[in-house]
Amino acid sequence: MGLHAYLTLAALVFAIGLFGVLTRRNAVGILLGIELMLNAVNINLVAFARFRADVAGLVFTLFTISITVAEVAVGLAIVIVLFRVRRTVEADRLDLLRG
Amino acid sequence: MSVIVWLPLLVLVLPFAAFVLLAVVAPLRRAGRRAAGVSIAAMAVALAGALVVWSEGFRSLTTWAWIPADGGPMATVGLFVDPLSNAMLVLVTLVSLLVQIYSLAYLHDERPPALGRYYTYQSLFAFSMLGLVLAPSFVQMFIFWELVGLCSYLLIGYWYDRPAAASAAVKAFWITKLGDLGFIAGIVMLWSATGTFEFQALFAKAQEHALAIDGLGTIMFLIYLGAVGKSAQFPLHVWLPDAMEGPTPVSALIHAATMVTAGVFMVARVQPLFVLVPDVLALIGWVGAFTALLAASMACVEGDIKRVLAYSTVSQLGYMMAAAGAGASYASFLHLLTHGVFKALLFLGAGAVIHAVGTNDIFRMGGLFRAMPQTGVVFIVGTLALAGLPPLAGFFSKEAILAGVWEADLTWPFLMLALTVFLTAFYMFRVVFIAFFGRAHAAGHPHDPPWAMRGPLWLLAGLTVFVGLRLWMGGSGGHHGPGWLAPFSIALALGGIVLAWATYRRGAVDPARLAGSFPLSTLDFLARRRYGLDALYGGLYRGFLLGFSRLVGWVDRYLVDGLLNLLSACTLRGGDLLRRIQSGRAQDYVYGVAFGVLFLLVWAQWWKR
Amino acid sequence: MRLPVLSLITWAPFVGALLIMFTARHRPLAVRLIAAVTTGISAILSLWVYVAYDREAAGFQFYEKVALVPPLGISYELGVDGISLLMVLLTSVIIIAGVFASWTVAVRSQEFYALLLALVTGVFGVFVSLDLFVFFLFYELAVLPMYLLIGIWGSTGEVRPRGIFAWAYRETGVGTKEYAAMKLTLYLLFGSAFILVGIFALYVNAGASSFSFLDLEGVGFPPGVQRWVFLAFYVGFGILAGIWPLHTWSPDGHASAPTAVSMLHAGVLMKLGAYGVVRMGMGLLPEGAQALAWLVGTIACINVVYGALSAMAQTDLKYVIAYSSVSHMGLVMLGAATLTEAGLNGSVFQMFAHGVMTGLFFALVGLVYEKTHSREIFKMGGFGRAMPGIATAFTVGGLSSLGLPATAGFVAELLTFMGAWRSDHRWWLLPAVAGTFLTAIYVLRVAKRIFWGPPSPHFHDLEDARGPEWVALVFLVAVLVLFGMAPSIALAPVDTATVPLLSRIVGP
Amino acid sequence: MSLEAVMFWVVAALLLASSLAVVLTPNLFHAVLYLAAALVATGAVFLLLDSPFLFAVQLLLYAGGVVTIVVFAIMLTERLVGERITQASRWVVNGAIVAAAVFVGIAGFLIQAPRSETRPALAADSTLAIGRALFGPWAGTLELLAVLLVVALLGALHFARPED
Amino acid sequence: MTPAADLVGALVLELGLGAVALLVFAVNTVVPRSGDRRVVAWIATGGVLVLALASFLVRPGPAVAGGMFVQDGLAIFAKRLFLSATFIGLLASLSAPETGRGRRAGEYHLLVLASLLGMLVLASARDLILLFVAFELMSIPLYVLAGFFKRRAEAVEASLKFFLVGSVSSAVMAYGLSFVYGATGSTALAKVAQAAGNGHPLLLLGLIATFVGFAFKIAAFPFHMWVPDTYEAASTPFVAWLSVTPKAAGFVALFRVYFEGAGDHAAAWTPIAAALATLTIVAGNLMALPQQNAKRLLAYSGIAHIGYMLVGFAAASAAGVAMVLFYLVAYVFGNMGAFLVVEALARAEGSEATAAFRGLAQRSPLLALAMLLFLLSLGGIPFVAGFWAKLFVFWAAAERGLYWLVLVGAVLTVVALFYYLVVAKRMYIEPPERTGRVPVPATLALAVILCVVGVVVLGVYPKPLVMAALRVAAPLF
Repeated sequence: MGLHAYLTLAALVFAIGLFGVLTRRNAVGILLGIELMLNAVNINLVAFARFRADVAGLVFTLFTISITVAEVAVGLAIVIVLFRVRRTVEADRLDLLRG
Repeated sequence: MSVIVWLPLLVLVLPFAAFVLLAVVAPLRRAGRRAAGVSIAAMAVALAGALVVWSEGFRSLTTWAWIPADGGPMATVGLFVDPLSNAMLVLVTLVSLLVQIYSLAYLHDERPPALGRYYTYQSLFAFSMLGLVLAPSFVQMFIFWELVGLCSYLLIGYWYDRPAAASAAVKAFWITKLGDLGFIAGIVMLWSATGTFEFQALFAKAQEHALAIDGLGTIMFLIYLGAVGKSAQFPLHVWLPDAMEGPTPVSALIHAATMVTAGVFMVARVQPLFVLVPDVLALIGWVGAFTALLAASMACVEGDIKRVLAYSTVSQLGYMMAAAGAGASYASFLHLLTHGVFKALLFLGAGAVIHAVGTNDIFRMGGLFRAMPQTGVVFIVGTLALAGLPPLAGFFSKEAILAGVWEADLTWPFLMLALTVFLTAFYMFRVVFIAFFGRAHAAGHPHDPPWAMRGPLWLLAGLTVFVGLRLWMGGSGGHHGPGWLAPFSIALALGGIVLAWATYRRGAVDPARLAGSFPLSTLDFLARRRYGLDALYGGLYRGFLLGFSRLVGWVDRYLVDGLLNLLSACTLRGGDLLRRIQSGRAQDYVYGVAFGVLFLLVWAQWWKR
Repeated sequence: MRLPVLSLITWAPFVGALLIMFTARHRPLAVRLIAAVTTGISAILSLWVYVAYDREAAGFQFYEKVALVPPLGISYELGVDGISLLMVLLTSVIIIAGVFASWTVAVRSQEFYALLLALVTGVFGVFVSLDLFVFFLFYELAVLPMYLLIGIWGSTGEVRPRGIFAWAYRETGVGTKEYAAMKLTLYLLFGSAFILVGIFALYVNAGASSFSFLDLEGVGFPPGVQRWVFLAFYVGFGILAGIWPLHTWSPDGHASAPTAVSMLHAGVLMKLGAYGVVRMGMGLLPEGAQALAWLVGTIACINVVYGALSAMAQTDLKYVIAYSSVSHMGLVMLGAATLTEAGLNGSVFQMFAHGVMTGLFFALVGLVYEKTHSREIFKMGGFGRAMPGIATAFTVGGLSSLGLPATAGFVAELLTFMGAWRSDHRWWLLPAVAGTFLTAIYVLRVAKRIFWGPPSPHFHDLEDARGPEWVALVFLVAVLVLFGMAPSIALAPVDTATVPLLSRIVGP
Repeated sequence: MSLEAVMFWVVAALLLASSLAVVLTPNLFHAVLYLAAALVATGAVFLLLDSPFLFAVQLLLYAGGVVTIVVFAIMLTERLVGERITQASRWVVNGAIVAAAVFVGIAGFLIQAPRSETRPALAADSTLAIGRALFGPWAGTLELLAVLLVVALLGALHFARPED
Repeated sequence: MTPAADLVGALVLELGLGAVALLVFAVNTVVPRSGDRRVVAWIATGGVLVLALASFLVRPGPAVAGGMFVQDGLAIFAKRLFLSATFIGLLASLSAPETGRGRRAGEYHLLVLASLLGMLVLASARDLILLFVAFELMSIPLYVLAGFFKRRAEAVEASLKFFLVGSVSSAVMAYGLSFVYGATGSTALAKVAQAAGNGHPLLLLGLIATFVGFAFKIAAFPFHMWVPDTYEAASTPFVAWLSVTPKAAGFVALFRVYFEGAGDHAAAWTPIAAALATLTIVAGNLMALPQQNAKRLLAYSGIAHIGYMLVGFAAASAAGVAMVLFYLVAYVFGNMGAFLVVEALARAEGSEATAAFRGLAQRSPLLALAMLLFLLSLGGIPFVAGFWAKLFVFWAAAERGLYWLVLVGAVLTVVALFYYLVVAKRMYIEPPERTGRVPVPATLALAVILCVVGVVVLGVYPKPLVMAALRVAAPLF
């Protein structure tokens, strides 16, 4: 299969992730969307690395994966504390700040 | 600097010095009579100087650069001394002096500061008038032309807290200004065509026919407009009667003897240019004659002694203009001088009467001849002169005018003027018979005025006679009209007198019936309403000008500025709307990002090619 | 090393402002004295410059230059020619008068004078700076303090929201002093945006990386650039010069501003706009100027008549004066647009004349307001008896504004007329002349209304001007008459500057 | 159609299906499980791209780590809420349109790109190469990553630690 | 010089910062639970100050770590900026109860320092991976810091929004970076610059997607939406810092990725930058108009300022870069100063509404004057830094013939002045509601004074800084 197949696949996953971010009400749900988007990034990187027979892409993937983990950790922590103070994790109920 | 320059200059500067002194040194001005002393002294010296200049017949032309420019000055000021100006110098200084002396008594119960103000204005006026007379160029003439207008404005409004006086002053300024617009425009056009304002240069060009400018007619007409305003020619004559709100001596000086004749003087001064445009000259003649007749007719129905005199002034100015229009500038100038003398006399006489009686209304006077004989005598002398009976000054000058107009075969103007002779005699004697010989019903005991007023009266009366005799002896210089002319005009004058006598003294004719009979009735109706001209101007001013201005004001405030406010208001509203996208929901913010991405992607695709 | 006179003139007031700010706290008299002294220094120096200016040599003199940002070619470069000479003189005349006229400011006078002096520095700076960038810098400095000056010490008139845009009026709160201040400031800064673009356009097109007027003067810009840059300058400076229809800030602003500020603003800053058009527009963009003269002149004609008519319609004294400024600025622009020696001289002279006369007017209005606490013309009447001095001064000012000879106004108008008829658009003469007549009507009407007639019942125990106020009045009247009688004092140097300027535009 | 192609289509189908399930299922728990599935599928894609090492990392870090954390979080919040977390979606259509548009936007560039069908031969063992790279040129970066992780931990701690 | 020495020489600031962080960490652990943690704050602040001063001794060196990390003029310029700004920010937060001496002071400062470390590296990064990691290291602590007051509902909400928008953007960015890598086959920025010539569609796509990440960081419209909420909710000294330093870092990274070595191809970015600049200027200024909360007002005005900097970016020339750098410095002082004054007032009045400024001039004239100076600087008025900043970017844009852009910017400055002047009006024109001067803690006062000095000095004598900026920007092209 050609490079474009993988790239297209990644693009689709990316779009789906974006869709999730846009439509989910629950903060955790949104997080999952973001996960998908980053996942698409990984697919891209690995695909490019393979088709250029270059290791940098793989290293890059490693870094993105770990950064993703960190982000998720922070994000979930925020969700939890948010839940503590607001008793909800519905992202679109948060409009104390607006305008 | 030779005497022929500095002496006229001195004559010019003295009143100015007096003015500056009074204007700057407030205590002196507030002292009142002392201020008067200063001003009068200055005038006396000036008169002496003027007499010398006149009798020696100085001629000189001196100019100084006034507005510098790259290639030589753009405009100059200076002195233009020649017989014309010399005669005017004498007239102006003389009358001013007499009037100032006269005013001393006439205004004796004014507050000192007010009196000081009066004499400050008087000095300024004298200066301005002299400057006008001596002007070597259009610019200088215009400068002083405006200044005399200013003085007239200030002096008419001397009693500024009288509403009537205030509006009269403003009216006078506006209407004369209207004429001056033409004047300034005209001289500017003339300048841009010829590159100079100076009379001599222009006359020289006129001599060698180098003045064949297209539209010279228009230019000269515009210049003439200035004279129309200043010399109260139809249709801009309406301000002069109202100007009578000022103190009587002022009327005598400014609105009879000197300022109002500036127009005539100007036309006489630039005769060489006017002769190049015969049509304009003809127009001047026609307008002059018509003005004379019109004013006379209004004078016949006027009950206010000063206004009668004012109308007669307008009428006489009409004569002068007619003469100038007929090319008889000599005659017009002669009449200017004589009229200056006897009209001043009449006004001062009227002033004495008013001073004594405390009213302007001739019907509230009567039997004054017995009460104040001296005033009566001099007033009658003046009246006769104005009516144009020999051997008084008025006769000769007026006859010269009639002759001039006849010879220029302006037949219709001639007839109008002739009719005016009759009317003049009539309305003047109407005043005399009613005021001096009518049944006395004046409150209190009017009596002759103090010498400070009597002196000038007698002096002027004497002059009237003397000048008349002098002209008789000297064969009134220049040319006579056809032989029948003199008797004809005398007859007309006598006719007028007789009618007045029959109507107002003898009672043979009932004035009411006279006015009631058909052709006269309409005239009477119109004349009493000043032929609706004042109403017309008032309507234009109030209805058109103020109305339009209010419209413009509204447009500016609510449309032009409105658009601006609209813009700013929309900006504010826009900000308010735009912040709505800041909904506060996280997903919407992500939408923001998504749209941003889209925008960038599309935009990139778009500009890539 | 020669004394940097121009810098001294420019910065002396600023030093004064600093002194006032930091030394004169709670000492009102000290404040006023410092102000008087520092502005006095500027005035004396500018007078000296005026006398010492070499009219034979002409050109820019008293030259100073210090590099500010060399890579961009920005430098602090000063110099005066015949035109700026007169403007500097005007500025010092007005500010002196202004300092004395506002002697009686009570509230927060320390800040007032500090800001006023800062403002003056800006004005001086604009007139003397030869570097477009520094010019712009001073320009902004001259505009900004206006906001606080009007906002704090201004007076609020009232404008009824009417017409089709009534809601917009309610939105913006028309009539209040805050509104006026905001409007004026923002409008002028809006204009400065165009100026900025113009300046940059010149800088870039010139290629010689320099903002110096002298360098750019030499460059012949392509006609297209000249046109649109001239247009930009015209709009930018025109707003400040109050050209129709961008003038509406001026009535509101001047009406709401405190006396000295109105004096300075109407008297000097509006001139600054005209000066900009002449110096930058015509000086740097001859072809552009020639191509667009018709526009400038025609709009100027509208200004003249429209302003006069609007003035006639006002019932608020300050608004009358403000609109008269709009009308007269029209004459200024008209004179410049004629592109003739007479017209341009007239225009510059009109700047001076109108500056002084309108300064006088606003000083008087300020006095009247201070004594009557009213600006309503139709409530006034018969003040002449109570305040003869003010009445006289007002009359003189009025006469000058309607172009009565022996006042500066006449010379200016005469020259403008001459220029107008010599220009390519002779008909300009008509509105110009009509304008003077309309002026005569509203000025005399107002004078009569206020000072003549029977005393008004609304006011009691009024008094004439006092002490320091006299200084302002007498001084301004004197200047007005002096320059009216001996115009060559001003015109001789001006001519040395205008002739070369014109020769670049229309050829010798 | 080669085996590899078949594999690809299968994996791709799985991946897309599970991804869609992640963003569509109303039940958060299921969503997380589908995510795990999607991640595994991604790992499979890595395998198809001959990088087993990354497949392992993917499995451990993601399917292991991430999912566990998420589940923990959900448990946590759920315990607090006390009822099963169901989540609705908002404006699905708008979201779909925008997401689709973005995809089109990206695809617009992809189709312009030159295609490269052939895979170059691999140099030895990619895992070894990765190790070399990590502790060669990217050593500094790795350090920085360590800091990043510590900081993230610190932050998470700051939030997660109960009120004091 | 040995490579190792080179490495140390290049990394000295980063290493120093690490040391400070460790010290803070250590001290924080030894301080008893309930003890006063002011010492921690002081150590952090002092350390940053030392580093800031040290940064003025650092000299450019060769690229190290295989060209991944370079300590060139631009990097040093940026690092001085970051460190100084951070110092001011920490100085201001010293007197704040929670962050200054509260129990969490340790975390607070550690997070700030970590983020700062990210910025420092970012400024020198010449490798995509390093760039990305540094970028994330800079961002992630900010999410936490935004919600640092975890008891405040708004704070946490803001934190979540910040996090969501942020991580989505960084996901897009990573996606973009993946394409950049794919298109160039290398993670070295130098390669990217070379490849930029042959407009490879994937490279273009990648760079555009990457741009999103930066656009989010510098808060360009429409990626700005996290800004107002975050600024409003977070602690003011932190916001003051947040509003300038990360943005500066973002711009530096932008220059590195898009311009360095790109030469003439850099001009290719003009259309996008110009478009974004226009949008950002207009939106920022308009949305600021109706704001009643001082911090929100400043937030939107800050967005507008980013627009003006993008004008300089759109010039895509050495001059443009230099002028943006100058603008950043001016913006640091002006904007931080304004925020700090708000902080001072909020401490005294307990209100962050613009109404709190009423009559400030009569109450404490100096504070009012300082605020006025900051506002004028932000508004771009002569004799304060902001004036030159605006003019310089305009000049750079005009030099590239972007007159329309200059006009738009200049005209909207007028709108900006409207809301600045409204604040000025409240301070100077309106009467005070309360009397008595506003108390300002010494450290905060010092911070404000520093900003005033910066604003005024730059306003009066911009020459040296301009020269420096031009010098460091020149080698990029």
